[in-house]
Amino acid sequence: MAATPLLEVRGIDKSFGPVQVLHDVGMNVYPGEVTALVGDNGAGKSTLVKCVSGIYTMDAGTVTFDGEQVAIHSPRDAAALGIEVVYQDLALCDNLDIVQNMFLGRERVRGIVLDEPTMEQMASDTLASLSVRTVKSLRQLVASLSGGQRQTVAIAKAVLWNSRIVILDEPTAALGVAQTAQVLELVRRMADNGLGVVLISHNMNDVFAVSDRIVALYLGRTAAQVKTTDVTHSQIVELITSGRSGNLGLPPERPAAAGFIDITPPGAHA
Amino acid sequence: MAATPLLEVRGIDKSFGPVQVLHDVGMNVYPGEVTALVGDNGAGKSTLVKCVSGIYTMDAGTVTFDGEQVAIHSPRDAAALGIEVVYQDLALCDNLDIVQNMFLGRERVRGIVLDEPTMEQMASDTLASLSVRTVKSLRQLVASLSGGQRQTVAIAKAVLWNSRIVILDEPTAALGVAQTAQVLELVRRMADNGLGVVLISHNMNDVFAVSDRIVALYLGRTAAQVKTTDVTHSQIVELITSGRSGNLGLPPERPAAAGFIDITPPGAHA
Amino acid sequence: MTTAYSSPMRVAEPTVAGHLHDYWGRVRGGDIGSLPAILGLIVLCLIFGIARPTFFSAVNFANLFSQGAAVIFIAMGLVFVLLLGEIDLSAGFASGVCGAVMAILLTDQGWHWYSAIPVALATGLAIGFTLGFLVSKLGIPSFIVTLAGFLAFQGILLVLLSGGKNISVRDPFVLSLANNNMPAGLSWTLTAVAIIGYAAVQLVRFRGRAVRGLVTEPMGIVLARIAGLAALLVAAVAVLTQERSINPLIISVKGVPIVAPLIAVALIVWTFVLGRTTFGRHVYAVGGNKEAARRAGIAVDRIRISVFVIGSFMAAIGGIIAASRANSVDPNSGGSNVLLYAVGAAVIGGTSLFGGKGRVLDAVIGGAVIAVIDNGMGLMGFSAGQKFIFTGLILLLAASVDALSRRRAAATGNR
Amino acid sequence: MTTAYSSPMRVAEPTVAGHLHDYWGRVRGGDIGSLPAILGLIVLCLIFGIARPTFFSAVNFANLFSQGAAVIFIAMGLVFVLLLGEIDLSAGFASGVCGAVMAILLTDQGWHWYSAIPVALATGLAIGFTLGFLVSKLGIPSFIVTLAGFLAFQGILLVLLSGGKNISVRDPFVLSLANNNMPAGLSWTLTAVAIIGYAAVQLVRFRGRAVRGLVTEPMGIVLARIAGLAALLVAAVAVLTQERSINPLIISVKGVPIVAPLIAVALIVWTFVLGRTTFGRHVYAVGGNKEAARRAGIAVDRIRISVFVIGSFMAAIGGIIAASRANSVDPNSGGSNVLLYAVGAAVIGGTSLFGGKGRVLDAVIGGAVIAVIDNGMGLMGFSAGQKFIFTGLILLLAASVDALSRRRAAATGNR
Amino acid sequence: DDGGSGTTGDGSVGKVGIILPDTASSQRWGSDDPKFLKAAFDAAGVPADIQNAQGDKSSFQTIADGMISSGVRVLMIVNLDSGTGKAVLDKAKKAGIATIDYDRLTLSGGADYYVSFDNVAVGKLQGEGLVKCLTDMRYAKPVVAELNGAPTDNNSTLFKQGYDSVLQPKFDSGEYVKGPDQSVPDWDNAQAGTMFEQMLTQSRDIKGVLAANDGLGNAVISVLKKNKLNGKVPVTGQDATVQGLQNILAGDQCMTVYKAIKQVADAAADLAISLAKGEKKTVSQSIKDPESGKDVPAVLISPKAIFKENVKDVVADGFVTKAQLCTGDFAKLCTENGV
Ligand SMILES: Nc1ncnc2c1ncn2[C@@H]1O[C@H](COP(=O)(O)OP(=O)(O)OP(=O)(O)O)[C@@H](O)[C@H]1O
Ligand SMILES: Nc1ncnc2c1ncn2[C@@H]1O[C@H](COP(=O)(O)OP(=O)(O)OP(=O)(O)O)[C@@H](O)[C@H]1O
Ligand SMILES: [Mg+2]
Ligand SMILES: [Mg+2]
Repeated sequence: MAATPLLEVRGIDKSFGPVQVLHDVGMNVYPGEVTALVGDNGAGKSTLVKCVSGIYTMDAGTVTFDGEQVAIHSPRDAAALGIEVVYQDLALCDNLDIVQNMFLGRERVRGIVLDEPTMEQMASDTLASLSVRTVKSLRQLVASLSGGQRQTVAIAKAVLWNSRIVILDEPTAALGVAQTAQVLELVRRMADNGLGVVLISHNMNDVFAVSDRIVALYLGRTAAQVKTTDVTHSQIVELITSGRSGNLGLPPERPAAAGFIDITPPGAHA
Repeated sequence: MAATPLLEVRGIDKSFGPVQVLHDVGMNVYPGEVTALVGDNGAGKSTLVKCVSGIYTMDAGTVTFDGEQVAIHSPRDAAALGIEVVYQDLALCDNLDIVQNMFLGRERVRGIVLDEPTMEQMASDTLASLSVRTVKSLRQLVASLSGGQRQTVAIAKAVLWNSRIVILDEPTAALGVAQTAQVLELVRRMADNGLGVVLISHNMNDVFAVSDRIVALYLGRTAAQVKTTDVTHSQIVELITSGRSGNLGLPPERPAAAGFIDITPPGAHA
Repeated sequence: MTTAYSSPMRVAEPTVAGHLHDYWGRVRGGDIGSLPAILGLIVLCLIFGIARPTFFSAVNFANLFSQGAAVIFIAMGLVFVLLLGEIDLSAGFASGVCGAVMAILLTDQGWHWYSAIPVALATGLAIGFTLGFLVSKLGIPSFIVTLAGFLAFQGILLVLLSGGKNISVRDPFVLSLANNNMPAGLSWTLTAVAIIGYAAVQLVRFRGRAVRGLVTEPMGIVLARIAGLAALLVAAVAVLTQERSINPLIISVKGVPIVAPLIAVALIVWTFVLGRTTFGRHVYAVGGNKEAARRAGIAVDRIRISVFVIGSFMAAIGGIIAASRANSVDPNSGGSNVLLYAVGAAVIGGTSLFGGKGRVLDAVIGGAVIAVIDNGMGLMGFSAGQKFIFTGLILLLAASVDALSRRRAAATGNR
Repeated sequence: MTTAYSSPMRVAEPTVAGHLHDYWGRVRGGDIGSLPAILGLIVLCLIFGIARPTFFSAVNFANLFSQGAAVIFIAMGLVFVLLLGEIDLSAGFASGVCGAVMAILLTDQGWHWYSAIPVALATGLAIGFTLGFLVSKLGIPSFIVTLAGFLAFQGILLVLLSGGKNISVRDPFVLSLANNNMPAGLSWTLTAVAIIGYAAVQLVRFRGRAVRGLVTEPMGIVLARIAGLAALLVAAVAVLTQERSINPLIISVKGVPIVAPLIAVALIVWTFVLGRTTFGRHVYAVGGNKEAARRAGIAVDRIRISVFVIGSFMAAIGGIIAASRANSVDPNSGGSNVLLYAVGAAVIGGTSLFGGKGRVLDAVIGGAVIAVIDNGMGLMGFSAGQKFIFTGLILLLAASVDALSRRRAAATGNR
Repeated sequence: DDGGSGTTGDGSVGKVGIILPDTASSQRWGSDDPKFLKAAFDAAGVPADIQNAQGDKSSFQTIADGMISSGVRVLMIVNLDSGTGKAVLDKAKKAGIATIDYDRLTLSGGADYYVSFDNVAVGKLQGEGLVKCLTDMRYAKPVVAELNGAPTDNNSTLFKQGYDSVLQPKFDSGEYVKGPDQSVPDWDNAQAGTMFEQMLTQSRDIKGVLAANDGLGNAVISVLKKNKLNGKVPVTGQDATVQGLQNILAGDQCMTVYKAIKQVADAAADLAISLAKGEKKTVSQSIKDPESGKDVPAVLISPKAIFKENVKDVVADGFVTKAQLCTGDFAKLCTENGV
């Protein structure tokens, strides 16, 4: 679609102490497109997202936003660029209620006073658009929400803002059937509105239903970056589980990645 | 299959302060069968599980285990009966490592000394059976695990024991393709070994692939308890989203459940 | 994109009965705010009142305010620190240092109160900034930083008072702060202002929500609350404006102690800051989940520094009030039990040591519990050892009333 | 069902180089254990050693042990309480009460040490049980329960000492605990036993894992560790077995102070309990995530009671040692800075106030930091005020060395 | 003097409130004074409320507030510092209550009476006692260490003033050598032990220790014992506690200062009783308030130095009983010294 990526990450390395989790990872996000980021458990998807959003500092690599190289040192920097993230570990404040969480860091004020009615109304509108039905009150503490309700609040929090890139890390994992449909629809609609959307998911049906491009990570390396229309379901599954599929993916001679101990039963790779 | 249920819960009411979350809920679990517990986000599935496992005290209702009425006041009581639960909010100790978490509360000892080598070996075997591939070390703190890895540890922790009933609350939500397959296979295998298995899931494909019976909750009420073979995919989705489907489900005259404010957009029920 | 939807919330009609039912549900569920602490306070008052009838005299009631004031001010500041899950062990001696700075400027340097007090307060701000900086920028645990402060300020106090002198405070304005009363007329005027102000705020908020169609409390409840506060204030002021001099021939003592409105102003200001401003919201967020706050783009370090600044600033006020009450400053000002009592006040009121949970009102209620215990114990005439023992037991009693009335919270899993 | 699978783990061959590389990675990643606290300790020693050469004398080295012992014992117990995220403010005065019980039985009642000491220890157990019961069964926050204890025990101490008398301890056995040294021969024997014991434990564990094919540390590292400990112990004992009497003609003072092996035994026992028993595992679990522990079927209440029992038991030992060192018990025993120093010791060593993180060794290292500061300050000859100030600053300095060397931890997001 | 406490004439007996300062600076406040005062008031049938402020100024004022509001007729205080003391005395006078400064003079406080030992004199006795013992030991140019009381306690300053007035000239003349000189926070004996141990480590030739009270003295002696220097290094004390007297009998302590607490207590109680009965006694002595320059009517009792020879005087006075003192090994020492 668009020729220049909105967000371009190149050569990212990231280690936690002695463990290197990302090796020279790259990814492009184009405006108006949904880029699906897939990979096995522990492949490094969430770590990549956290590097991009300034939660982790990366050991090496560059981030280019809108053609310019940027330095993202904290979530504030990312937010300033218009990057909004729904994290897998939701990061809500259990001691605050739904509205307070949704507007955290960007409270509406009138003068110096918080404009609670406006925020409550906006929160209500956004949640309604996400098929939330069983929330008793918007003033309920998020600590008392069900798994799916928490996730919806986190999603609502991120889509409330006019950002340029929205990254969603397994946003539908805990959602019910109707809510999942709503979120996928929302993802598509955001892309159609010109945003760059990154969707992390283990559900291949969802990935193929909604994405334009797929980036596959394998043991902390970019195995492939392809257009969704160019690949099949089973090719992607192969990329995820073994890092390569036909002529796609990582070179075959690489060993099972240094430092990781393979404790998979033989035969489970199929 | 079996005529007498292994676990029978009847008439469970549960309120949190002014909010009643469960209304007269009932459910049967048969040995050798997988019972799927389905329902919308916030329907009360996790709350029901926590009532049964002694985390919450219920306001009313009875639990019959193996034909005898039992009082479950704490997770210890549940464990003593042989009820093992994987909770949706995983409840791992972030400051302990994988092995320590998996054996928490049931450590192997030699004399009074913890038998670490044995535990480490058993943990390694169990994790291997669940397709865990990217864990660097079994002595890694669970705080540093990826979402899917955490979930696998929680599952491994619960299946390590010879229990009579295993309840899994959305066990595959964060899992990759291969790991999900392993867990579903495991669920089936446990039932085939004569255990009673309860599986909570929002994924209808998984539910139909693996379950023998389906219990549907709708806004804290049991909408239906049916054999999987007797219903269709779309019937269950209807039960979940509207509480009834044809002659199945709750009587139609019931209002949208007292106390809940419906903030769904019109038309989203379809 | 959210505007594509109309707001479909069906707002339940607020009824008094429904509200009371909900409230009762919350109480049964253990979500009962300051009720148990107040219950504990009432039990204490009854015990002391029965044991020593003087306890209920007007003069004793008035004493309570100035006796509790310093600890309450310090505790208010500590609430902010505790809300972040931090601790400030140095607050006691920081108050002593600030009081000493004021006393030295007033007495030794001959400054006026209107220049000495600001310098003392500025000292508090500087202390808070230093502590906060060390905690947030260097990353040293606040327990250690403020333990170091506890020791260092104790030393500074000794040095300031050149090795152990006392410095008397003789400035009439400063002395009046903790020792004098407002004239009856002013007492009543302020009371009226307070009641009207409270009513206005409540009603404006009610209308603001009702107009937008948001869920409101029933009007009856709002009015009942206003009436309740009014009744309480009027009763208190009525007692306090009675003549309570022991020897009315020598001197007439009546009116609301000046510290009472000072406490009220601090309570209102900080409650406003915590509850109705962005800053307050961020304090709760950082205390509840630091990582979530950081991810939401909150400048966590700045918040951490600010709470220490507020903590030491309020400690400075506490120190000034203590100096006023004692008419002097000595090397032990702010020492002995001041710190533990201040932290205890906040915790008894319901503030959590783990952060994220607490209100400024907690400091006042908890401070009242401590002041009542101290006051009542003073009337009982125990020996030194007995007094310590009974103080401990009475504190425990007040806390158990609280704990037992919260028991259902645990039973319903709602902790 | 798990036996259906063979264990397919491929165990990497342990190499010394690889291990050192991993260790360096951990250090860079901020996972550096007690290294920074030890670094801080070394910096302190250098400062004091340069300012006062006597600091490095054998007699001063020996002094450190008995000066730090009481706080270290109390801090060891507090580590358990802190591991649960609780606090015990009463530990200081609990130690005073237990010391007083022993002194009264010895001196006033004429009991023998072998009956008086057990009664004192039992008093500690009883105190701990009471505190733990109130915290876990009534659900009163530990801050308040132990604040009440802090007050009440202070009172009990006064009552026991009938209003403030000092009681001398003259029992030679009790006096020897904190004041005497072991003969050189015994010193060396114990050292040898300790080294051999450590080596045996390390090697047995190594073999146990290697035999099962589990990942092990490289043999070289294990041997290096054993050699390191041996070198350290031998050096220390060599210094301590030198003559260090002020007046060698009158009396010969040499050998390892008796408190040293006492501390070592407590350290070993509690480290074993925390690290190698089910109970210890459960303490960490409850401290890390109480709800997870409950769900795992751990009797959380029982664990909570036990840590308070251990805390007060160790406080009792601390009180006995303090009484022995002071040759007497007075109403201020365990008061003043004892509590803050003990908690500070644990925290400086690296124990978290929020639970779940800490080791008994922390108490020893942190206690050493505090003892060194106190000891060094004693040599400097400052005035009281200066001394407080410098103590605070030096404490801060030691903590910043720690904090700064942990900075990378934050940078890598690994907090 | 100003009235307010004028004779009531109806012969009724008012209550007396007494506030003692703390329990850490000396054992007298916790045990001796309350005992003797109570005995005196009980004997006179005057109700008395005796409380201790535990070293806390705020609590001191709270107790005073409580006593004033419960209607005492006489208030007797041992102030924690002059400022608080004055605040309390002012408040009491406004309520028409008669006031007595006990042990410590409240500067500018204007109490009706002052009853005390002379604290500077106490210090002087300590200094002189140390000189005597050092002379007995025949040490040439002995190094003398000082372990002062709590830096926050004004009395420590007064004691120090007293003993320094004796020792400083000797330091200046080179007869003695000034050793380490430190104050012990909170009069904490445990800290005192560490402090002295470090003094001894730093200057190994300390030959005499001026410890401000018996508790600190005992801490010093425990360190000396460790180095078998007890008995060779004279140590002073104060308060004539059982512990101190035993240390003197054992030869480990040089001297202590006996303050006949019963005497002051009786004198103070005597004044208070008459005030409570609405009478006003005249006393012969007076002391000049250095701040206000006014004369305060005073009863001053002189302290007494106790050495091994006159330990028996303390027993004879009933301050400590023979049973308390002559336990175990001390029985023999008691007989030797004629107790
Ligand atoms: N703080 C940390 N310290 C050490 N290792 C870590 C840390 N965070 C993540 N890891 C490791 O990095 C790897 C990648 O984790 P990450 O969370 O990015 O995986 P993911 O692709 O998001 O997996 P999932 O699909 O399960 O969410 C995992 O092996 C994990 O154990
Ligand atoms: N502690 C609590 N206090 C108040 N309300 C609660 C509490 N726990 C749960 N609820 C409410 O109870 C309802 C049911 O929650 P529950 O977690 O059982 O839902 P669920 O069926 O598991 O949903 P999901 O599929 O999202 O996990 C929700 O509306 C939730 O907000
Ligand atoms: Mg992830
Ligand atoms: Mg759920």
